[in-house]
Amino acid sequence: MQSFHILTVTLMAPLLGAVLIMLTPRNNEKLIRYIAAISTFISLILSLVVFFGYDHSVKGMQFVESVPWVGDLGVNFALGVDGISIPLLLLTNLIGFSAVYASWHTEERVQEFFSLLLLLIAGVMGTFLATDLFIFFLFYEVVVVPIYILVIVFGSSKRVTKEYAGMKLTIYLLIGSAFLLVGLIALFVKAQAMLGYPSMDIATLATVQYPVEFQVLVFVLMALGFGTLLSMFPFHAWSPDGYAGAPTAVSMIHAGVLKKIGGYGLIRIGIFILPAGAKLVAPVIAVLAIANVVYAAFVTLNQKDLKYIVGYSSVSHMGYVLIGIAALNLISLNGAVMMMFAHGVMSALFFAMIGNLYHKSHTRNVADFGGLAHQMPRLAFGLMLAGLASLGLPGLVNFVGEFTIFVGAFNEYRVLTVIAVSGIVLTAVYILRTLGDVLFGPRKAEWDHLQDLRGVEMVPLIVLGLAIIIGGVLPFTVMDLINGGMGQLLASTNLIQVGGSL
Amino acid sequence: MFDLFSGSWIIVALPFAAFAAIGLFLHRWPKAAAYTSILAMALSTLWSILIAIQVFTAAPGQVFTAAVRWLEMPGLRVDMGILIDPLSAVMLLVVTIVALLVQIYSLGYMEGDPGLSSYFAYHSIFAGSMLGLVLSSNFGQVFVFWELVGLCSYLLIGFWFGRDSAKEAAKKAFITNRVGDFGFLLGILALAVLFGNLDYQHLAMRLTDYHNLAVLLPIALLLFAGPVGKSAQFPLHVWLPDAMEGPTPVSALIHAATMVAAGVYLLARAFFIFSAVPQAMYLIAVVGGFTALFAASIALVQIDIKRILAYSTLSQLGYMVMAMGIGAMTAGMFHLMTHAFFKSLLFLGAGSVIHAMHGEQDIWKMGRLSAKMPVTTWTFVIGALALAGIPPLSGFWSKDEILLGAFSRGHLFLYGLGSLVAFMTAFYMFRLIFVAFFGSGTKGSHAHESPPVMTWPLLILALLSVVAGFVGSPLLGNVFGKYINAPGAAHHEMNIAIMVVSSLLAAGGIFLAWLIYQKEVISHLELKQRFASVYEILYHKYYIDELYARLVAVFIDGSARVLEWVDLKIVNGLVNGLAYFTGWSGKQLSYTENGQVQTYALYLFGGVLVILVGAVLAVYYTVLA
Amino acid sequence: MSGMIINDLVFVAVAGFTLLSALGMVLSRNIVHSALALILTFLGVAALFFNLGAGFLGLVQILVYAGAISVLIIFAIMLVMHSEPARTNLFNTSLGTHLAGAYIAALLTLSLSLAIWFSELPQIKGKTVEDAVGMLAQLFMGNYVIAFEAAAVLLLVSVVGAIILARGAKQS
Amino acid sequence: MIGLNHYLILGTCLFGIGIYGVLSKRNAIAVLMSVELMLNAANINFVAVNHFIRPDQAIGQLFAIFVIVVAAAEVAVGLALILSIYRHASSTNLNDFNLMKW
Repeated sequence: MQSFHILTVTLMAPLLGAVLIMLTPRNNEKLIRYIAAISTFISLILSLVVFFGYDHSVKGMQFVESVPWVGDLGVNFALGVDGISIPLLLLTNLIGFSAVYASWHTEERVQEFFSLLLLLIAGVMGTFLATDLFIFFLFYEVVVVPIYILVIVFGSSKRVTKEYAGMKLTIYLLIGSAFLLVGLIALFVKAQAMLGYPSMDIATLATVQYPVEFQVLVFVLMALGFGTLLSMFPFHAWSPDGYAGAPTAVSMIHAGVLKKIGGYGLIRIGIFILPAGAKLVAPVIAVLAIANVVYAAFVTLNQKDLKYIVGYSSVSHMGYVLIGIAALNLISLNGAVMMMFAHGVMSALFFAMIGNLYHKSHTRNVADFGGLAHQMPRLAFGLMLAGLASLGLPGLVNFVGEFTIFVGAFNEYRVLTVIAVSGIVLTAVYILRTLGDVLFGPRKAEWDHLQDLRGVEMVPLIVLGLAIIIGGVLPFTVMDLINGGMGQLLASTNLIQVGGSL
Repeated sequence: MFDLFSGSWIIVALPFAAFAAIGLFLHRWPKAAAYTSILAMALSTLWSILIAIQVFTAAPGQVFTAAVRWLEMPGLRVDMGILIDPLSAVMLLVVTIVALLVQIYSLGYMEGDPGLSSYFAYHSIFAGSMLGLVLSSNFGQVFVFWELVGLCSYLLIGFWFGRDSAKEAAKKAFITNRVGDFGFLLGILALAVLFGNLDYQHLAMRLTDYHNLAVLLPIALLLFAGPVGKSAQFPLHVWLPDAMEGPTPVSALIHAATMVAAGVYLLARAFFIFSAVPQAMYLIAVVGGFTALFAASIALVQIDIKRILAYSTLSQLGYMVMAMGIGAMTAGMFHLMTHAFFKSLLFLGAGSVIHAMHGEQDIWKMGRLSAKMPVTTWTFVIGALALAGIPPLSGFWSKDEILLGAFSRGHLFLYGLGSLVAFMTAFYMFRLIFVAFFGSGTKGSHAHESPPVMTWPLLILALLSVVAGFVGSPLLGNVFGKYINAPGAAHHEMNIAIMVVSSLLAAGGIFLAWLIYQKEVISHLELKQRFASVYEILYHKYYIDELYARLVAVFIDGSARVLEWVDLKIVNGLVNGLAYFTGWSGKQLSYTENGQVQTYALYLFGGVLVILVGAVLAVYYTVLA
Repeated sequence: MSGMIINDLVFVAVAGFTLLSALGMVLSRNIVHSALALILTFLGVAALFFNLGAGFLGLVQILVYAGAISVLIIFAIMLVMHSEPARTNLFNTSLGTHLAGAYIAALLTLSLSLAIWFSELPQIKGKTVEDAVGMLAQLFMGNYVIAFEAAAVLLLVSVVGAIILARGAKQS
Repeated sequence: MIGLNHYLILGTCLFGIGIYGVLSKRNAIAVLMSVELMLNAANINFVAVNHFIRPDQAIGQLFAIFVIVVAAAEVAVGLALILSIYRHASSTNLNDFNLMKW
């Protein structure tokens, strides 16, 4: 037990920031922004410390903290990180920090906006840090409230009203968590009966040998819950509407990290605790994943609104994560986690750029734009970077995830993987069409008044762009971490690691 | 001396460093950006030459490898490595020399362009990626750089992004390549799953005792999809002619000499896989041969100088692929090298013409350029002679090697096809020359010779086009073939008859072009009228672009529309319907709250009754049981 | 033995009388008749209390219910009656509510009665208290003093509340 | 032999008649009267149970007295309410009052 509780401080910094912002006079908007920026910066630095301070030679949970909380239920306020959660922790803070800057020019209700945003960030972070099922679920629920308020108050109405979008988003989140709650309670009760004492510790729950039928049942519940969060077909309908309605920062965090709680949960809770259930349910998930990839990619082709394009494309990309999870081997799961990280930074950058453009031009319709690279070269660079990452260009971080997933998944599902790989062509089609129509072509005089990114607007581009490039050029920085964590996790389950022969 | 080799990663790193420097610091100073890029390229070139000298003075068969871990986990390992053998050394030379010359040439050609610093930045990243591709030691790495050169191609085709045509062409190039890469990636995945390792040498070793053709055939075909896209083979050839929207030096470097040849290089690199599967080899040869003929026939009637050269490139790439397919790997690589020199010469010459004509690309509007632009004209003629295969220029030797390979391996059909293409090549090249440089067009009289920074690269390339063939000349013992040789690719004795036949065919083509376009003994207008339908089909490139556009509109965009409808009406419709039903049923139930206290009391006592009956029954049954 | 039979007969008579009065109260279409029937019911219940040996309670019942409360109700009826007396106490307008009420009341009564009838109820016969009033007084001032005081407060509050309500909002 | 059962059934019947009145009468005063009937039914049960099960104590009677007290208070307030409503709407017909409708 080290004297400095680094994870708690990382988690509490945004919460403290939120409280401080609420105590600040509401007309002092400058101070409010600074508090938000500083508190997320502290979290970012600390998570970088965790990222680099994690000892690769010793596997498993590190920086562990645990305080008894609800004794009767065996709940501890337990935090810890391993190779799987560190990239996602880092991702959260990269995006959280960028999101503050992406919404720097928010004009109305600044105080409420930033305090809710910080609460949201803390909530998401908590789910990745928790090693206790109860705490995990608690933070997951903490997320719902700020999301709803942020969307319906600060959102924008285009194809659907922001109220509709916020409602849809929240109800889907809650429906997902309802399935999850049933699963978690069943798990807890069963484990208590088999262990003889109550425990909510994920690792302890994983030591129990549950009957297979029970595993299947609970895993299906979790797949429904987490799958909804991960926008698994056909539970994806919230995603495009939600992102389109949400303000920039919320879209960034939601697409960037919140969605990833689904994948993280499926791995950390689903596969870790219920390996036999996972094995039996996985083929169904794999089929749905393919539907995600191909179906959503096709739908994206026909979208006119930039946010819908990114919204549907993120549904499509989540298909890769899902098939990575469904393949259930070390390689594919490594790829799935990498892909979650990659998609997080990529979509956050995308949304930051689109939000900036929307803020200045008041439109997101692709047909309205054209030749923006003339007026806004930096923004064009940002959009290109995000777009190229999205279509899986090697040298950018998404490629690493996709490639690894494909290799892993090809081991298990031949035909499905072939179909999934065809997604890279469709992605190229819609991304290049969009980028071409927005950025290239003849200069349009009507957009001459638009100013390029400058000052704080550059922060999301720099932070997220660096993450995309570094992750893509030096993938082992992240992948070694994930591989270590995943190996440890799979070693305790009975999933046979597949590889080697066709 | 091996330090030279272990430091060879610098060859790749230098252009990347130049890119980073331009992107981060120098983009405001275009001149500085340009010189930085050229300097980096020059150093890489120098290093490459030193390495090539080392490789070709050593005994054949020596290989240098090095690798650093890039992506590693149990069951999958992708390294960033370096593999230097004669094959990659040749490619190193070709890529660095052509890239350096094109960059120098661009100083003149692109002078005053507002995007000059990005132009050189893209060139640097292209050079880096291409060299990385050349030096790759495994399929994973090759795929990474393969895509990166595709990106550079995209960026440079769309360099003048203000033009809608450039935007469309860039997009088309990337997407068409992606279709090929789809297959290529699947092939790599299959190899990764099959062998758990993507290293060339490792795979070559494993394949010596792996003979399951049922598995290898699909893998070989999938891998071949990559070269089909990148080297623009039929049916994925459509992007290359459109890629001429980019600046002409770009066309010379990327779309003639280096990147499009990467597909052929990959075929050579992975020759150990392909050669293990005869059926795949045959398909490759047929695809290559067909593309050669098909593209040459289109080139016969095009009027845009760059498009003629582009179809010529397609045709020559088809030649190389055919060479690979018939097993004449050495000949294919040899042709790749010579083609790189004379085709980039031709493109740069065309660029010089376009530069002088202020953007005019229609050959019928040129004419009489020979008087105003002597250097350009004569270097262009040298390039064309080399391409046509007139001895003793480089193209002759390499083309002859291919034809010899086809003939001596019994592929007589392909041999005939190749000879026909040789004839057509000579014809359309000299059609171009006679019309554009010696014709009666008027605009050409206002042209002027390009500055020395542009003509010097032309001269150097012309020299290379003349002499480069001798390294593979059977008269001089075919040094090239001694070093670059695949196991199982036997060497063939030279065959004077074939040489004579191909020379005569080339000369015949030139003569025919001279008759029609210079002497006008046969009226080309009359020909055009007599074979109007053929002319139309050729002029419209067999309507393949139109066909593809229609297919994409019907199948891709059509399914997109259908699926969007499904998403909005069915998936979303179900969700919204459920929400509506919830609201509706709530509304209906709310009518039970009619404000009458007695009604509420009724519900209350009704509830009591139910509970009571339930309790009584429960007690009754439990007591009874 | 004959005392017992007499006791039973008395019970049957009193019970029948009470139930009939109650039914009359509910079924009558004239509210004044209903009120009178209600007083008869109260008296019947008081008689039952006597029969059960709770004389003091019977007296309280007569005084409070048959006396005070009935008077109150009759006063209220007089204050609000403005139409023909014979139509002052009709059933609900909607037949559905009426029948549903009758149905539920009947079912409830039936099922409860059946349940009671077939139940084995404990019969701990002991010595009946001699001085019930004294005992009640003891309890009121002893263990239940707080409830007693609360009841007193309740009565006070209800009286005050009733006055305020009855005075109406206009005067205040 | 009359026992506890009979008294309880009598109480139940009285209670049922009260429910019937509460649920189906239109006049608010009649409803109030029916409520009194139900309270009386409860009192019968209290006293009967006291008599048959713990005759040596008077707790059932005690409770009955409390019920009577509460009933008295309730009648007072209830009638005052009815008067107030009557003054407001000139009606004691419960069908006229559905202000709290959906």
